[in-house]
Amino acid sequence: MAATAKKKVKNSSFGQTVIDGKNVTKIFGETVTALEGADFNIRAGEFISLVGPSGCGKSTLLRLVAGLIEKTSGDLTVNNEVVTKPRTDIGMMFQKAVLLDWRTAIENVLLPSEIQHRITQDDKNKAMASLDLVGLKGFEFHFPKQLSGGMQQRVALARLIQTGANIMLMDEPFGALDEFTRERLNIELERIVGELKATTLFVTHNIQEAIFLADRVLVMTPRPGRIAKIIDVDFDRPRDISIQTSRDFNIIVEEVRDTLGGH
Amino acid sequence: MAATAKKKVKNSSFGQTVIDGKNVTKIFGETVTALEGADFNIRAGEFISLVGPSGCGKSTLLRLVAGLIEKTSGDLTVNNEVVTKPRTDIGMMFQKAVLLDWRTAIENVLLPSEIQHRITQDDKNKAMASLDLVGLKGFEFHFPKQLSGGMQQRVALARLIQTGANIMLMDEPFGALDEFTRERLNIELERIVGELKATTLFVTHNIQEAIFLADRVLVMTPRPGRIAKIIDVDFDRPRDISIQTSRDFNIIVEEVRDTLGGH
Amino acid sequence: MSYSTTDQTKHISIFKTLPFHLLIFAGLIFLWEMVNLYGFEDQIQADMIAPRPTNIVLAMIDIFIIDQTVWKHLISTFQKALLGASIGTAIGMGLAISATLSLTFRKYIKPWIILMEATPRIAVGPIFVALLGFGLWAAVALAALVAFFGPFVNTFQGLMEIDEEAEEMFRSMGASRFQTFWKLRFASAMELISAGWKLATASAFGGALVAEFIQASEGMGVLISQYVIMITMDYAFAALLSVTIFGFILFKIMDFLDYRLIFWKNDLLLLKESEKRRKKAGVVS
Amino acid sequence: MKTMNFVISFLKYSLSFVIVLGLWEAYARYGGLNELFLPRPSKIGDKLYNLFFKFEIIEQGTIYWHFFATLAQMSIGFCYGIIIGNTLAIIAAFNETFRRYIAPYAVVFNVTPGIAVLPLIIAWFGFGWESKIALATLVCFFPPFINTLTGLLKKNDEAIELFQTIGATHSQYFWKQQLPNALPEIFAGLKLAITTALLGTIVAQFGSATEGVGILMQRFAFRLDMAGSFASLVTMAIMGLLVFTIAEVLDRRIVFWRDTKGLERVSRKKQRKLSSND
Amino acid sequence: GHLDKITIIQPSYPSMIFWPSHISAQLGFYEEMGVDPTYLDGDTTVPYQAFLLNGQADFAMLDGPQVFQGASAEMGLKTVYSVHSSAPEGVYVSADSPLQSVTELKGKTVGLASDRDLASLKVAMAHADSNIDGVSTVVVGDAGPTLANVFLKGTAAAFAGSISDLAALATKGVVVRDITPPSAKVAPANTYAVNGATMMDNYDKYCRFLKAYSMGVHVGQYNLDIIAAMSKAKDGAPHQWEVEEVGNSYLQAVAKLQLPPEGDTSYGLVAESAWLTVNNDMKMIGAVDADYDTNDYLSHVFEGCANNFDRAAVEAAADAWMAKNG
Ligand SMILES: Nc1ncnc2c1ncn2[C@@H]1O[C@H](COP(=O)(O)OP(=O)(O)OP(=O)(O)O)[C@@H](O)[C@H]1O
Ligand SMILES: Nc1ncnc2c1ncn2[C@@H]1O[C@H](COP(=O)(O)OP(=O)(O)OP(=O)(O)O)[C@@H](O)[C@H]1O
Ligand SMILES: [Mg+2]
Ligand SMILES: [Mg+2]
Repeated sequence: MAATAKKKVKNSSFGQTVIDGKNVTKIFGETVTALEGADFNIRAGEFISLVGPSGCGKSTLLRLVAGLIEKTSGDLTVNNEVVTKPRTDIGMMFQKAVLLDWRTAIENVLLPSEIQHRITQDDKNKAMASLDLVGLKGFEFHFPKQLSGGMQQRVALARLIQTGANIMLMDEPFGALDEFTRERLNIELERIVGELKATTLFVTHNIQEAIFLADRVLVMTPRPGRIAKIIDVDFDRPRDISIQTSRDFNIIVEEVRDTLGGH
Repeated sequence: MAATAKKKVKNSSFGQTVIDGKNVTKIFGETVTALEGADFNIRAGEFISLVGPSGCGKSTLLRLVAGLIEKTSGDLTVNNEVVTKPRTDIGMMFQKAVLLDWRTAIENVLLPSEIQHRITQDDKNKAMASLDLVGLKGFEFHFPKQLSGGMQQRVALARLIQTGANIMLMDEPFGALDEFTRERLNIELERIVGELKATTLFVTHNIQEAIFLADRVLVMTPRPGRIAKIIDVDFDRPRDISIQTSRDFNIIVEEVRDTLGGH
Repeated sequence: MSYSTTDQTKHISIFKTLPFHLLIFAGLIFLWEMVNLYGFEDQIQADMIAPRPTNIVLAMIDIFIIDQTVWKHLISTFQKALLGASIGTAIGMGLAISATLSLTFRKYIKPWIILMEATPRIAVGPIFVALLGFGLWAAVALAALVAFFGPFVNTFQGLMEIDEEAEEMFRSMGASRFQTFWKLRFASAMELISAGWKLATASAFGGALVAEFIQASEGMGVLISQYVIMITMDYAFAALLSVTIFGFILFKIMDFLDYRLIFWKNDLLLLKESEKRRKKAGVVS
Repeated sequence: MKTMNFVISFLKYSLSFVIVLGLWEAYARYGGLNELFLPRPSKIGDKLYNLFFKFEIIEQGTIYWHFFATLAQMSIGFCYGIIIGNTLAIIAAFNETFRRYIAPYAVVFNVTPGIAVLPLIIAWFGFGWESKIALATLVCFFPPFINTLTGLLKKNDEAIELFQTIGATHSQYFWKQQLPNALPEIFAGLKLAITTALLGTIVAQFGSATEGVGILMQRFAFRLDMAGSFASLVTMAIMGLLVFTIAEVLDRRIVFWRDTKGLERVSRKKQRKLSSND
Repeated sequence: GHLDKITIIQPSYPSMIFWPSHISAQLGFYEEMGVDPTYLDGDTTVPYQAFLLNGQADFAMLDGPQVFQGASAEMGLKTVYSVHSSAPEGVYVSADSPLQSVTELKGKTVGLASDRDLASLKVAMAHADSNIDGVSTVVVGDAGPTLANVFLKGTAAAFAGSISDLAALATKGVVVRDITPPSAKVAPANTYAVNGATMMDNYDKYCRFLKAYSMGVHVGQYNLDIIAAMSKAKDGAPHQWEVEEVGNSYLQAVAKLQLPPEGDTSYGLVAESAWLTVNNDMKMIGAVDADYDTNDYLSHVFEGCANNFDRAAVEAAADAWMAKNG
């Protein structure tokens, strides 16, 4: 249960490389280098947290992986295929819940299925189950406006689960929540990801949250955006909230801070 | 440098009572009890953090003190005067920066002076200085839309300083910032408040931040909103960011958590 | 007082406000009656320029109930205006949708739209009448021309101004351009689009009346000008008022439809709709 | 470089016009069009040239005189319209009773088509400029009214609280927050009003007028000079474009904080002003 | 049986100013002649001549200036039938006005119904051996209240326009007086014109239409009272009778316009001499710049057949109708 502060490759509990980036660079317009020479590889079932100050290129990295924007140079593959356009085996969740106001919770959750094919009874059952999973049983037919901010985030999470994607990209999904609700959702997220065995890339501003959830933390620094360090987090799962006050945990917090502070 | 977990009255380093609330209750409409029987007194120069889950009445308490809304029952005085309407010796900062889009940063900072009298060269110099203080030298003539979210927050802080009010109420002022910028601003805020010897009431969702800044932390619980506990924080000032990983600090974090979790 | 955070548009029951509305209305009518009786040098002049409300009411009773002259004209004008509004809306929305889907189209259509907006359309009326021949369709065409701009501008603006994150979300799900259009753009533009429909209806009325003043054997435009020529101004006012009243009613109906259509902006409707969908899905709460 | 880009994009835009005009001309030349209905573009162009550059006299004066008369009537009507519309809006914004009980009558005016009240307007205001101005006022007051009202009522609770905590008075709040905050809506209203005012003027001229671009159209048609009639129509379009452009430019200048270019411009200007003061 | 469709473009139809149409419709003369007239009532800026050329209309009602414009543009239009033998247009003053002659208008303001009425004002001045110099004009339109103001408030010294515009004023106590020189009134004012190129192809049906119209004129000639009764009926102009006095005053003003000049027994004749006078008048006021050959714009081909009907039978039909409805 010790956390090592060195970058190390760990082949044990995870599968093959799913996302592989080599020297990935993204330049906006002609001058804004949002991401420079990023190297990273993420294995099946792994949970990666991405931290770094505002504007360091976290969202850019996620959007590159999702195929929403094109890289300027470097190599980027997902499941050994070069990324050129959005893939349906990748699901994405944004900082805002981005729900459609005119659809009930379950209709919002069903949207990804609807985009891919006619919805079946199976899809509906699955949607009910994912809403249940995020603790929204009984709220299936509420509209977004009738739900609190935290509940909306959870609908977005259920929608992500509904995509059936086993690669999940999450861009500060809980940024707008108060700390208490956020903690509750963190625990749920850990459980869900564990159950689905999904590969996850998770952006956050909150160092505690990043470490609590992650197998590895990617620390980024700005101007130009680079990956400064990759830190392993070796706590057993499922994790309890109390580990946050442990010494080992705080050593990692310090390490992340130091990396960030060094710039 | 030990933090005691008991409620205790401390008369040492602070002046007289500035804000005094006894059994303050606020009921919205006829049924929503936002605040019930709140007792609190805040002394000159003291920094009070207010934490509690969403909807527990933190903003309500602040707005009562600011004279923006009227209490339903109880006694509330500021500088021994019953609060009936907004007072100019109280400055307030909101969660959103609330800048006027059609005014440059410095014009926004000058707004409070403009409201009170014709602006003089003195006011202008002071505004330049406060913008410098929050690290916005060189951005004085930028419009809000040309500034990043964090910079806008800092303009709002400079405007608060410009009011010259020695009672400052801040409602989640750094809620929209990333943790790194937030930490930097926390340190600056500590310094500024120290220099101005202002009495401060500071609402936040972030327990670490609350403790780091405060002389005392008011923990509130919801439905109906009550003050559950008042916790003293006895670290020396100026404080270093490193205290956050200290044992004493984490004991207080745990105490706050426990109080909140108990509901 | 508007300098206050407390909401000033609190709902007051219609039963409370109605008496005041009636009182004010009665006051205005009374004032008008007095102006007619005492505001002019002679009564002929007064009746010609500001006919007495009582006479106007009598005239209304006559044209609506006794003689029933107004109905065929009213129906004719409504027919032209509504057809014109529908066609104008279809064209306006069609152009807006094409402009949203194609950048090239957007570029080349823009100067024409501005030109059309800047040209006073009443001046084009006679040419329309001449080109399209006399009759219903010329009036409809003019009404449509006048009406198309509102739906165009509103639809275009609504379709273009969507939440960027929502658009990215659709892309990340692999949605096609048409799926994004129908499931996202159209629905989120709905509010503005329906405001455009209201604009279209109001202006189509103007267009239809212009066409009727130019040429027609029936319609409110004709009726009004007949009364004006005969200097029966109480009847002219009554006819004018009928247009206003029915236009107002139509407007209110559209308001209501709009309110029902965009149910997600209203808490109460949202509650009902949510209950309805729950029942439809066969889930008991 | 900048001018080059401008020229290219201008040419691109003009291209579609040129193509349409060319097709029209060709069709007319090969006998496809009855020129009493739709004269060919070259004839209209020729007539425009005569009107504008050879100072052809039409009854009362040159095209410039008619142009001026229309523009003047429109402008006066527009001014009255925005004064009335904005005043009503401000009263309605501050007085709830007024807003609830009186303002709905403004809506009634809006659903009453201007052309239908023209005979009344002429009877009330006579057949001189007054009636043109009156109709322009009547049809154009509504957009500023409704837009300004919406803009002024668009309230931001946090800004209100900010102004309260710094001890601002009602009028300070109005001038420093409420009014600038409503400016985008106010200008949108003015832009709508300016084209409607032109429309009102021309409708009134059609009814009875001795001078103005509106009457020229009929006058030429009466003389069977259809090129002239269409030239008048083109002149109206030019006038429409002119006032529309003026409104657009004013809007961009005054409500500068909506687009980044405007922000940068004003920001630089203010900075320069300060440094020259020092 | 089968009815041939005839399209006529003319202003303000239905109106008593064209009462023969009402009579012919009422007594079934059109049906009898196998035609079905459709009226295009247009106040459009596109000239009526255009509708003859493109075939949208069979007949167009043209006034003097329009006929000469057509001639000057060599459109090949032919005026074939006189509708009004004297002009409804004229110069009118209020009954108690001191003005007796158009020559006294110098230095005064004259209101015009529309721009076109400037021509009739000029002709009227010319017939009084005067000219328009020193007279200022203003277009006042033709709306009732406006005209009432002209006479009641004296906003203009005189009004130049159609007598039909003034009919309703009598009910408001405004009595007007015509100060047009009588010589200016005797002119073929409104006429039916056709497209010369196609008129012979349609000869038969045009003939039948004009004949039916003439039959209507004859009924009025035979019994002037019948006009009132018929124009009140459904096929007439009932809207002009909504106020009885207005109807009467209107009829007073327009009834005689339709009848041929004193002593003439044929209807709709297009007299060369009269048109030469008009040509001359137009030239005098500068509206026309040449003397046109009457063959360019007049045709007599329909005059014969338009008058070729049994007058006694027509009178009998009128009597029968009066007996039934009178
Ligand atoms: N579409 C774009 N066009 C131009 N520059 C862009 C664009 N998107 C991002 N950038 C720039 O790229 C850099 C990285 O942006 P990115 O959004 O990836 O940051 P981030 O790490 O997600 O920041 P945050 O924490 O604030 O979300 C920033 O400097 C930003 O200004
Ligand atoms: N104007 C109002 N009218 C009615 N109820 C209100 C009003 N303002 C606040 N409330 C209610 O009062 C309670 C306390 O609200 P308050 O805004 O003080 O919470 P808070 O602690 O600031 O929450 P947050 O952390 O979300 O800002 C909530 O239940 C809220 O719904
Ligand atoms: Mg980001
Ligand atoms: Mg709050």
